[in-house]
Amino acid sequence: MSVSLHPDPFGPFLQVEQWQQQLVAGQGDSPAAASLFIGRVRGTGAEGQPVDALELEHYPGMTETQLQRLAVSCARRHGVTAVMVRHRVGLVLSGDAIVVVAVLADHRGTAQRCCQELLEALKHEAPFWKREWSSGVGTWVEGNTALDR
Amino acid sequence: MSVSLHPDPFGPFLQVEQWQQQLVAGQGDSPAAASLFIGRVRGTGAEGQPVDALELEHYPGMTETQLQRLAVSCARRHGVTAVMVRHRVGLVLSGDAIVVVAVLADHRGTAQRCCQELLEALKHEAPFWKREWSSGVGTWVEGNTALDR
Amino acid sequence: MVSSDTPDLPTAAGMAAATVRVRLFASLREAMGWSEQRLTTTVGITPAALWPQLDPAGLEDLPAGVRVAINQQFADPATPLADGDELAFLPPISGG
Amino acid sequence: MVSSDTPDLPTAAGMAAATVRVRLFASLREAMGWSEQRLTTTVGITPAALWPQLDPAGLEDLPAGVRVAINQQFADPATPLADGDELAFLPPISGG
Repeated sequence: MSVSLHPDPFGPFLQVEQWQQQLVAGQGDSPAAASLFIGRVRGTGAEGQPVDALELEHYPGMTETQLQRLAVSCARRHGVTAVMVRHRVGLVLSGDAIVVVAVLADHRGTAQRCCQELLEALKHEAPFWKREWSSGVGTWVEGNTALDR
Repeated sequence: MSVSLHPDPFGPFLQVEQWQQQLVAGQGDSPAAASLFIGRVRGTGAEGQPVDALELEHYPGMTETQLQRLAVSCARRHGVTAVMVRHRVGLVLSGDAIVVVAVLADHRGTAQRCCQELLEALKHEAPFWKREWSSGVGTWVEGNTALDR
Repeated sequence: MVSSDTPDLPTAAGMAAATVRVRLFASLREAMGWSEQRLTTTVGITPAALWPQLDPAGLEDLPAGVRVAINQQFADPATPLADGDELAFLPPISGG
Repeated sequence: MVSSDTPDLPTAAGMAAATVRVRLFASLREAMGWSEQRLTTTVGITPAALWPQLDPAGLEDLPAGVRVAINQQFADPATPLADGDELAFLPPISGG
């Protein structure tokens, strides 16, 4: 389980690659399946307005603990080998990666299901609050977009 | 749609990153969701025996066309922005990446579903044949593992 | 047996004072105009019962979608508070 | 009207010769001992009807799980073949 919050921009692929290399160095074996999700800040808001940046508030302490708890619980439920979560906090520019979830497992189905479920869990159960900044005006985003929005 | 076969080892993250950078350079906008799958050669075979390498035979011409067709059809069905497939051919060592599927879309649900569906489609509808090499003995793998195997 | 040497301990539920750290986040923090305060209240009071004392509008109920965390864990708004607890009111989450 | 100047054209279905390129892959290639041959057969013959002529065991039916591709596209084994077609017999796929 590797969970961290990032006040500065990060390269999502680099994060996953380094994490995986550390795991392989420690365990000596690459699991057969890796399922990844990368979420980026949309350039347009819910009303179609251009969004310059998102501001991401969190609850220091609780957010990290809660992410860790969600990751451990999802990993156990699906029997996967390892889970990684990276999440930005603070000001995140449009186009930047805001969240990365990566799951390694012996089988593709378990990796994919765990990755999807953990993403939904953290969107609804980890304390983060988004404010959209558009033309100098900040608006709190209440609740998450549905899966298909 | 970006589909290619690789007789030599490749870095899956580098492939996805370069592809995404080219897309953003062309379109100027990063889609909000990226769903990725990376499959690697297992170190153990179906009977638990250690596997040194997989040999991947394909049907030159048909395999590429069929992958392209599957990617286009899946992308249209789910309304995603872009799809990438990388697949090894020839001798692939244990632990090496054998397949990468990446999908960019505006919404996480469509990206995830398209990525999963395309992976299943290419496992069943693209002409590849695996031979497991174990202690100098090669055995053709008949059919694919189930999702949970 | 109740000892008369310990006057600070409650002899009946809800009588002793409890100091609670109350925290607000995001839209709730901005609507209320503060992010954190120390509050002396009664041991055993629940977040739901405490809310009307904090809300400037004096509403009885927690606003829809607001969740409660006690000591940085999600908790039922009907959980009794203890001295030293950290209580947070969390507006609807929007992460990821 | 049938012209007597064109003796190579069929006067009835299935009479003309067709040259077909037949390809085998993976386990099927190894079981049969060859990977490719040019075969002169009758226009309109189907892959299913051609198979017993290729199979050293002389089995009537395609082995279970074997699929057919004509001109590098999956096809029904009952599809009539044309002159110049590339026909492939594909053992069960195991990619990804």
